Amino acid sequence: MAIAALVRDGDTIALEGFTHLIPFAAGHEIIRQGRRRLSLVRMTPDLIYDQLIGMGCARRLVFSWGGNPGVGSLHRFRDAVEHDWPESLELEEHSHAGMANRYAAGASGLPFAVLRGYAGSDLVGETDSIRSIVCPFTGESLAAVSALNPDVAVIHAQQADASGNVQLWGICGVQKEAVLAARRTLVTVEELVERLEPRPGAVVLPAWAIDYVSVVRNGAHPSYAHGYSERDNDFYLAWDAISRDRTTFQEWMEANVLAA
Amino acid sequence: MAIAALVRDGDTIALEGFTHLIPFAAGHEIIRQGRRRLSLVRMTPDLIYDQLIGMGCARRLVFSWGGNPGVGSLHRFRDAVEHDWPESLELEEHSHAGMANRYAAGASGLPFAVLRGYAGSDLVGETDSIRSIVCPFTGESLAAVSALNPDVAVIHAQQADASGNVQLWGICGVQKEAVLAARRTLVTVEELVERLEPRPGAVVLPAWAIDYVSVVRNGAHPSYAHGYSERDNDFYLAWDAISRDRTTFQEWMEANVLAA
Amino acid sequence: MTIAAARALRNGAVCFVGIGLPSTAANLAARLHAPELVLVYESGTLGAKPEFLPLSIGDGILAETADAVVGVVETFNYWLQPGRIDIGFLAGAQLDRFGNINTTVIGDSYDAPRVRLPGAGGAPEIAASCREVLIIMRQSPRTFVERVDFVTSVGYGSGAGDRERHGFIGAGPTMVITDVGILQPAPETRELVLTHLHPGVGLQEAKAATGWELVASAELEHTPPPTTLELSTLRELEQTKAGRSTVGVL
Amino acid sequence: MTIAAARALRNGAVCFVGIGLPSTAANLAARLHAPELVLVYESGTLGAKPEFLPLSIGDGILAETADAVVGVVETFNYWLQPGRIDIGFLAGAQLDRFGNINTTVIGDSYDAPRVRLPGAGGAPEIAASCREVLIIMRQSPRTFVERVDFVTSVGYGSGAGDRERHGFIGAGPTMVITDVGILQPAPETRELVLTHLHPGVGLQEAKAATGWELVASAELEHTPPPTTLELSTLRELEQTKAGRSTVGVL
Repeated sequence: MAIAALVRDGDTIALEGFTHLIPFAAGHEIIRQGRRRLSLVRMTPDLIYDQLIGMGCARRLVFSWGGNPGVGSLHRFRDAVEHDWPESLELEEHSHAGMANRYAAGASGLPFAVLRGYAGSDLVGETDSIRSIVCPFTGESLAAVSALNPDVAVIHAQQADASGNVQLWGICGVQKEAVLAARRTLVTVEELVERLEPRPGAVVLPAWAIDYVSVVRNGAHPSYAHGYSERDNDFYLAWDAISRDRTTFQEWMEANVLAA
Repeated sequence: MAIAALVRDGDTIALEGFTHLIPFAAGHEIIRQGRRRLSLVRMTPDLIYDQLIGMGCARRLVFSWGGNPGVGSLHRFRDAVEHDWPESLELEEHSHAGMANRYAAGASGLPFAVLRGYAGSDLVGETDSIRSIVCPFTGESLAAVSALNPDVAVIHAQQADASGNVQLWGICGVQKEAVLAARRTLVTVEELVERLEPRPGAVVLPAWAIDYVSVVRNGAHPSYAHGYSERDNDFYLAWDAISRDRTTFQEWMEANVLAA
Repeated sequence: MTIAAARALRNGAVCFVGIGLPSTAANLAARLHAPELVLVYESGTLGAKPEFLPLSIGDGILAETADAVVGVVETFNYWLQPGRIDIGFLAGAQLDRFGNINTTVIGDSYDAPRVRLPGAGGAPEIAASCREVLIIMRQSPRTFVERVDFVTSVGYGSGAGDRERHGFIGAGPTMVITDVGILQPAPETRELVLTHLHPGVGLQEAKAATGWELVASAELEHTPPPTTLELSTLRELEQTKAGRSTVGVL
Repeated sequence: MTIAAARALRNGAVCFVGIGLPSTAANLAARLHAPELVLVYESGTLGAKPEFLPLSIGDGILAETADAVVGVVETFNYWLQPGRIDIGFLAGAQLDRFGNINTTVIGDSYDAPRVRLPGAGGAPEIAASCREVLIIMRQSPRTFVERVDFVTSVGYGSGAGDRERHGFIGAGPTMVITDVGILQPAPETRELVLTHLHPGVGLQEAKAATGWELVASAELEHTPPPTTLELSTLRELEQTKAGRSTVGVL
C-alpha cells in the first residue's frame, strides 16, 4: 500500500467511512509503520481509531461520536482520555452536523461552513473551531465551523477501473468530502475492474481527484463493503472484551496486526 | 394539473431543470391561467421563461444566464428589459455559483450561503442579495448570498410510484434544492410506475417532501426527459425566429399554448 | 418502555432514528399501528424498511431497503436542519429536569472526566431541529439528575423561553419515556413532570428513581398494559437482531 | 481560431467547457493530441466524452458518456471553487485590455441597456478559480474595447496585483485566442499584448481590429498553419453537431 509514502509522523489524517467501508487495512498499515503524533480525524472513530489510539499513534482526535456502535464504549479511547494511557489525547469535539459541514467546507475550498447547530451546547466552550457568525441579510446569529483539510484522507471503495476511477455504493457517508478536502489521498478497493458499471446511489471519484489507489481485498473488515462482504457484527461485539484490558488488547494487536 | 391550486398572482415561483427536464407543460398552464406579477426564479430562464415574460406574467426575474443555449438571445426577455414590452421587468441577477448556493441555503433552512464569488464583478453593485462576509477563523472576506425560498417550485421528472415518491435521472441540476427550498411543490412526471427501480445517478424525492405529483407525458418538450425523449434542438433553433417579432410570438402562443 | 415509545409514534410521521431502543421502538411501531412510519437513519438512509433490527446505523440492510440513500452532509443540511423531520429520538447518560441531555462526560471536568462518553453524534441538531423529540432512558437517580454534568443537547435549557432564544425550530422533548413511566414538560415552566406510570409502578417508586424533586401531574395516569400482540411482535423483532447476540445498548 | 484553441489544451488537463467554440475546441483536441483531456460541463457531467457535438451543455449525450454526473451545487462548490479545474474557457460580447469580460449589458446603464446580453452564467467563478483561463473571441474594435461597459468576469481587473487583492486562486486569462491571432498578458502590467498572428494576417490588421492601442510582443510569432488532419477532424466534428443546423454562437 501507499501508506509509507503518504502518512508521516505528525500528520492530520482522516480515515472515513460511516460504519460502512471503513478502511481498516489502511489503518493497520499505519500502525505497523509505527506512525506517531497523528491528529486523527473521523466523525465516528470506531474500532480502527480505538486501535490507533491504543497503539500510541495519536496525539489528537477530531471527532463527533466515539463509541462502538450498538455495543458500547471504545475502551482504548476512554483509557486515553480518562487515564492518559498510553499517552494523553487532545480532543477537538463536534457534532455530526458540524463535522460533516467542516469536511464540506474543506472540499469546497472555503475556510468555514455555516449551520444551525451547537446553540446552548457546552461543546461550544470546549472547541475553538466553533464560533458564531451573523447573517448579513437577516442579522440572525448562526454557528460557524472551521474547514477540515486533512493532510491525508484514506477511504475504502468497492471498485476502481483501469484508469484509476473509483466507485463506491451503499451508505456513502462523507467519503467524497473527505477525499476532496484532503491534500493527499489513498483509496483502497476490493477489486480492479475493466470498466465501472454505473450503479444506483454510487459515488464516483474520477482518477484525477485521487493520488493513490490500492487493491486490498476485504480491506474494510470488520466493517463491510456492500455487495462484497457483510458487517462482522460478532467482531464488533467481541472487541468489547478484547479492548477492555490493556494487556489483552496489546496481545491481540501483536498477534493480529503487527505480526500480520 | 395542480397549477391552479398552487400558483397565485404575485408569487415567487421556480420552474427548474438545467437544460434537461424543464417543466414546459407546467409553465404553459401558468400562462393559460393568466397569472400576473410573478417573480420568476431560474438559473437559466430558457424558452419557457421567455414565453412567460412575453405573455406578461412576470414582474421580476431572478436568474444567472438568460439565453437560448447554443442559439443566441431570448428575444422576449431582451424586449422586456430593453423596451419594457409588454411591461418592465425587474432583474435580480447572479452567477450560476451564486444561484446554486442560494437554492442550497434555502433547502438547508439557512438564511444565506457563503462562496468564493463575484469578487471584482459589477454584479455586486446591482444586486442586493450579494453581500460580503468575513470568516470568523481566518479573517478572509468572502461573498454571502441570501437564501432562495420560492413560494412554489415546479420540476419535471421521469417517474413517480404509487406512493408519490419521485425519481429523476440524467442531468439533475438544482431540482432537489429547488423543491426542498420551496414552500409548495409540484412534480410533473412522464409516467406512474408501480415501483421505482433504483437507477445510477438518480435523484429520489420521497413523497413526504412533495405536495403534488401530476402525470404529464412529454411535459418537458422541447426540453427532454432522459430515457423518454430527445431534446428538440430544432425547436430551440426555430424559437429564434418565432420570438424575434412580437406579433409572430403572440400568434404562436395563441395557437400553440392558449388554444391547447 | 420500548412499547410505550412505539405507541408514541403516529402513522405517517417521519422519524430520525438512532440505534438501540429508538430503532427497536420505531421498527415495532411500523409493524403495529404505523405501517407508514418513515424511518430516517443518520447514515443517510431515507425511508429504510429493515426486515430485521440492524446493529448499527450503517448496516447494509438500511441502504438496501431505503427509498433513497444520501450522503451525510445532505442528511444533516437538507433533511434535518430545515425542520423536515417530525420526531427525533434521543437518549443519554444523564438527563436533567429541563430535558437537557449529557452524552459527553461524567464528572466535573471536561478535560479530566470521570467517565468519557461517546459524545454528541447527531444529537445537538436533532434536539434543536426535529419538530418534536422523544427521549427514551432508564430512570434512576444517577441518570435523572438536577443538572447534567455537561449539556450536550439542549432540551428546554434553563426553562421556558430558552429554546426560542436559541432560535430552535423544533418544539423540544415532548415526552420522556422510561421504565417507570412517562414524563412531559409542564406547559408553563418546561420542567419535566410525571404524567404516566407504567402498570405496577407506584408514585413513590418513580420519585425514588429521580434525582430531582419529581412533580407528578394532577392528571397522573397509568399507561395501558402491553397487549399480547405488542409483546409478541416485540419478541419476534428482537430475535431478528443482527449479530444474534443480546447487547447492552448504551 | 478553433484549431488554435484546441492546440492550447495539453493532454490530461481538466477543462471546464462552455457550449459553442470552447466545446468544439475541446472535443477537437480530444480527437487530436489530447485523448486524455477531461471535459467538465457546468451541467455536472465530469469526464464527458460526447461522440458528437452537443448543442447545449445539458444534452443527454453528456450525461450518458460522463464518468460521473453530479448536481450543479456540487459542480460549482466541490469541483470548480477549490481550484481543481486546470483550464476554463470563456468568451464574451466585450473584452478589455486587462482581459475583463462583459456578458451582461452593452450601454452605459445596467437598468436601461442598449443590448441586454444573457448574463454571467458560470463565468465569474470560472474566471476566478480555474488554474488558467483561455478566452476565445472574434476580434473587432467593437468587441475588444479599452474598457468593458460592465465587468461580468474579472481577468486582471485594473492590472497587476488585482487578482491577488481579490483572493483569486487561478492565474487568470493566460491566452486570448482570436480570428486574428493570440494575445497574452504582459508579465509586468498584465495588459494583453499580441504574441501571435495567424497565417496571412498582418500587424496593422490586428491593430485595426482592436479598440485599444494594441502592443505587439517583441517576439511576435506566426501560428503554424492548420494541418490537413486538424482541418479534416474539425470538419468531421462540426458535421456531427446536434440539431444539424449551422448556428451563430453568441
